[in-house]
Amino acid sequence: MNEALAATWSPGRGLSAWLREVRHTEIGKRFVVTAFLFFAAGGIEALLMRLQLSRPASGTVGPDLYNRLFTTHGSTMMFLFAVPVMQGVGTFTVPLMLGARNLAFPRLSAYSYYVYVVGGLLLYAGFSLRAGPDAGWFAYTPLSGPAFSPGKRMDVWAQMITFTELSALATAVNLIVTIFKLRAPGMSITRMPLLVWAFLVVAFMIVFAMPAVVVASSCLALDRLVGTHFFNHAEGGDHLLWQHMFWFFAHPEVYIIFLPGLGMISAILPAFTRRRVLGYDVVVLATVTTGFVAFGVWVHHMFAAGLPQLGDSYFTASSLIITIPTGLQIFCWLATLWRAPLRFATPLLFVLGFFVTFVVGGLTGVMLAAVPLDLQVHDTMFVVAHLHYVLIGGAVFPLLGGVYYWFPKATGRMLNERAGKVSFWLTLIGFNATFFPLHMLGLHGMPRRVYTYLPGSGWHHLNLFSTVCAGVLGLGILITFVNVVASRARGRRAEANPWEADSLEWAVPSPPPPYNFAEIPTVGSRAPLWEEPSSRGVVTGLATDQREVVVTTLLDAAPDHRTILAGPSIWPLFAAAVTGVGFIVSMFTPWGLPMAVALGVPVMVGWFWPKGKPTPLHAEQPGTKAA
Amino acid sequence: MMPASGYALAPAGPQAARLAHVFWVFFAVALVVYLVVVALLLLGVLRPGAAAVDEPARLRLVAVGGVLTAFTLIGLLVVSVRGGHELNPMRGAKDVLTVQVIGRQWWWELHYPGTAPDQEVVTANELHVPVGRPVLLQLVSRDVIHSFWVPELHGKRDLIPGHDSTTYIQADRPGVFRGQCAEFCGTQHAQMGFLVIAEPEDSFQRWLAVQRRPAPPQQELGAQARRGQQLFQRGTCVMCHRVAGTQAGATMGPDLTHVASRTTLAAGSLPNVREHLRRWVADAQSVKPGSHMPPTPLSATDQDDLVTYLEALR
Amino acid sequence: MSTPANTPPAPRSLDASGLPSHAFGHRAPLWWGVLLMVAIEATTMALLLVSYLYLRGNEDAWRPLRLSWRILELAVVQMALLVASVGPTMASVRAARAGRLRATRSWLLVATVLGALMLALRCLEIRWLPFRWDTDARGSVFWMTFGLHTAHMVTGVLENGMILALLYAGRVEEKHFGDVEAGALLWYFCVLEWVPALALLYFDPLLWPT
Amino acid sequence: MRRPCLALLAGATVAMTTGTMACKHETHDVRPSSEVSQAGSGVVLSTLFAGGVPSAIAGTLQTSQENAFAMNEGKRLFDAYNCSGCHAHGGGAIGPALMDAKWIYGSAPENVYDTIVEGRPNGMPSFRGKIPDFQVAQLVAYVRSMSGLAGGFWAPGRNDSMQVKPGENTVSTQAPVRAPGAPPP
Repeated sequence: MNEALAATWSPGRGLSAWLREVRHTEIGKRFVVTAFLFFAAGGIEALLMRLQLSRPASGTVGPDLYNRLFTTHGSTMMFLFAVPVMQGVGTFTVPLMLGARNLAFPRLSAYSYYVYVVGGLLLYAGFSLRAGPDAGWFAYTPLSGPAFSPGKRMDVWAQMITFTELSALATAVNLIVTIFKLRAPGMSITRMPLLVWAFLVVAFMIVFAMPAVVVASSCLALDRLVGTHFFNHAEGGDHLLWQHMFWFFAHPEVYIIFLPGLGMISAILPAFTRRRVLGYDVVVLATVTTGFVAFGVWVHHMFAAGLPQLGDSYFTASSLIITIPTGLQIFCWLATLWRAPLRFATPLLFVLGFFVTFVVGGLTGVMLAAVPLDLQVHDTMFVVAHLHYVLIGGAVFPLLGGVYYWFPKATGRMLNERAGKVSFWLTLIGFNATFFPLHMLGLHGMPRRVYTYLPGSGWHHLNLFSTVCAGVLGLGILITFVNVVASRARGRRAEANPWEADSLEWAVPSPPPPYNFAEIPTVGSRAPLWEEPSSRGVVTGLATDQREVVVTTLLDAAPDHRTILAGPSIWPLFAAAVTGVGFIVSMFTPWGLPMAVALGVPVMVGWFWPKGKPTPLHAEQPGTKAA
Repeated sequence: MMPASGYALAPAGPQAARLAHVFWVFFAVALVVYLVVVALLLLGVLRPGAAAVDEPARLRLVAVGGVLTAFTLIGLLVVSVRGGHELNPMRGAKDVLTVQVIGRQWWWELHYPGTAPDQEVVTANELHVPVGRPVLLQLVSRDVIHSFWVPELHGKRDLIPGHDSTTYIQADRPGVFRGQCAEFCGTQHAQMGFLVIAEPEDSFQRWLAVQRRPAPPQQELGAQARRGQQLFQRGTCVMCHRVAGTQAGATMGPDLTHVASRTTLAAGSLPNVREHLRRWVADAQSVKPGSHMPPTPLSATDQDDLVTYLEALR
Repeated sequence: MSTPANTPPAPRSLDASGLPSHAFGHRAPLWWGVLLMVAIEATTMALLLVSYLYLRGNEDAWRPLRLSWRILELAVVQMALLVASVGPTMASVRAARAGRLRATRSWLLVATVLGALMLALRCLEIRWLPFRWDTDARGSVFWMTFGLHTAHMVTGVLENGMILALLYAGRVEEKHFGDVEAGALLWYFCVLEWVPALALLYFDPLLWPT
Repeated sequence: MRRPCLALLAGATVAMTTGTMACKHETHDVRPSSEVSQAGSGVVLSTLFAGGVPSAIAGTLQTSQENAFAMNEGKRLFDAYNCSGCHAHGGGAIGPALMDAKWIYGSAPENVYDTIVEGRPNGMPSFRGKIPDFQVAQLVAYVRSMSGLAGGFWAPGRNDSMQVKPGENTVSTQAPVRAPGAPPP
């Protein structure tokens, strides 16, 4: 039976099969690997910047290159690493955790990956041609506008935004529909794993936050190319419209990056504490609350813009309130860890590293929420320290823990534990030593994004110390990279459930076969694998010659009907190519978009036109009268 | 010599004092919370006991933690909003000095309004303020968004084209406070600093009177300075700079009528001494690459004459 | 961990071969997918209308422009066509749910023709509009919203056109009737989103004099 | 099958971050050297000057024609040096229009350079000694982009002020025509 399933679900071998791939395990791995390559590129840019800042008035990097470096570093880390890597982890783990054989729209996930790669290549093609963006990762107008950013530099940034957000939206739709409709029978809403809850909330945040930046970057591109006046105050436009539109997207974005990190912690902790996460309802409600409140705090980025004080006070309140749900989640994890029989493997170390690091970032976040305090530290190195503490501490630490936790499942090989521990300690110490001094630098008046500073400014020693420790941080992360590459071929073989974890993805062999589950399991509790095996049921009667899965109802996951999932197809690649050509040409001439539509229609027809043998129309509905 | 950068927690004015106070309150609360969390973490992790997990008791503790967090945040909200209100008690204050601050790409233009148009003082990069008197700054931007920030006097306020805004500062003790543009504004954002020079009322009035006088007429200049003035008016300088009392009246660059009275050059980047003045005039791009001041290649003697003339503009 | 009483006990093993092979409405994954795409496009349109109101609040630079009656009448006619196309679309969905192929495709043809007619009138309107996108901020937001809705309309008409081609020429399967309903969802959105946009963009100075 | 693709992707990423290649349209010439900053005069010994473009600036003059940064600087200098005082924003007032196809003294970069440095009869002053050469090259590039002769995609966009005319990047190229009564080339 497994051979028939394998023959049905595997795309075959060779380059054409690789390009037609639609299995979520493969596309998830590609997302994560590509995102970590961009993480390496962003890391190199960060080290170059730190090198330039290590000495006052140093000539290592000129102002123009430095401005391109920090903009490309910010854009790479936010748009080409953080969100896509979470998309990758979600694409890989969610179907496995739900007991599904693939995402609801397999070809859409392939399209999402290819559009993301086009966006990444566009940004780095621009950067390598000295046409990289140079007005900051949030590109305030008028500096990023037509009058003060000549050439195509900021157009490269605006189109890259459109690609990466298109990719995130496609993955979000895919995840939501998969979570709603393809759960294993019996996995009701209250039995879903907490990581799946995190991805569900994140996906809805993507659906409602990303359009804001797509509109903003399109308005900026139109202002620069055809001369519209969205951000021209002399003709009725307004520069604060850009700031409002961008931050309405960007604050939910940082929660889109951060919430999967929390979800991963809730997935890792049970395996190493032998206990289920305490307060399942509290963590779920906290995740959902964070998802909603994240849309109501964006003006705390604009306290220095001189908006009316009453509005600022409201946003101070909402920015303070948003820490409560996260605080509750942390208290629940502390309660779960409390005097538990712990196994100090690398994933758990990274989770403990999260507590020590992220809480510092959360507390400086509370400080930044207060208007009087923010007026002193806004746009200084203090904010740079805060954002790295919450993003590296809050998302990259759990992510590295997740890499060590799910690597065996993805590749069938264990990562080396000793290298993992060395990498953890180097990363933890290197990170804190690099970024904690920046708090003091910010209070001493060092602004953000300065390519140099005067010898008499008194910032020299802390900057030098921070640069040296940045090397330590880089080394720590490099060790994990080497560990991954080395263990890919020579790591210890991993069995199906190396960590004795509780969720469904550990029920399939590592690496999972093309069809994931030989029989789709039925679920009776929140920790299916910790029940005794005898009580676990399975779904039988699904065709093995077609990619057939069972669709379940939304709340109780009762079996509802069968459906055929799409198979390998080349059309997502062509659609991504057409989207890429269309938007890149529209950087130069407005006729790019009509051209994209003209090219797009045949591709869409090719994508949707039914292929393969049709099932006759009235096969199983004799009841309906012949039309 | 050049003053070190301002330290936000060493206030020299009422506003910065209020901000520093709010900072220390938040910092104290944050430190306590961090120590509690780390203590809970260590106690929980380093003492593995086989204690049975009584779920409801732990959940009640989590709830208590949540309530405590909520009350702490409400307290911090009150401190923050109260701190915010005292920032502009100057509304009703009398004898407020008004100065217009115009953010330009990579330097600061300052206008001290006078009783009559010809009494208006136009200077750059060094804001002289009387000690103890509130100063109302009208912030205007001519090109991109800048941000006016003197850590020791007040928080920062953005200069956004199309949104003229105001802020108050007041220095309670004489001294030189260094400020910096805090919003990324292009190639030379890093070297767009300025100085706030707080001085007693009488020396401030003396400074203002000196600034109101035009440049010394040709007769009073030495021979070398007179040759320098010729070079100034026949060369590229006259296209951008203004020297009141001479034909040079362009306003694209800083006003040089009293350039020698300023302690720094190039928006707080160089001390105003002869060899730096020479280096800045001859090849500005070596100091601030990308700034709008082009290099002025002259022979050595011409450079001496020009620098002598500029140093005569007291 | 006590399993909350309200969730059903786990079915031991289950034979799925008896389940139907397709479903309509919120039971079908495709319906949810289109609904989420509609949510994305609705957020985009809402953001544009909010930015129109935001820029409108900037009195000193905002110049309200009274559109000529000719354009307002054309806009109302287009809206009427859109509303008129809702009826046939609902009829085709009812027919699709009942599995009646001929009725489905004929009603869908009527709806698609009405949509195409509305797009033709829109090309006429483009020539009559007195301002361009680079005239001022009002023109920019107007043309951006106008363009976004036109893009939605073109997508809707093309999608319905492709479904029609499938129903007339292709080998029709059960699940294609589900596609008709998904396409209808997008069409309802195209009609619904233009109501606030029409009121705000065309009738702004008329109904709400600043 | 996965290894070559990963290697390709990694190689591309590393090659791109080193920023080795340089696209001439996009480079910001942030540090103009002193020899291109001669104000067309050097040591003034007599009022007679040989015409034509000094060799030091010829290269910069050509590259500025398609460099976005140069044209944008030219647009800033066009207002800063008050060229708009006589030429308005290209429509022409006291001085002739610059955005139309008619050229009195030739439309090649060298001709426009000479016009700025030498001056022309009927009111065009000579800016020799007043504007450094690299800035004259930027002005030349901007003036020629007004009628679409320079820049193409890389011409400047609209500016952040009242809309006087559409940005130079939306102007279609107008083939230069000798104005009636123009002196023989």
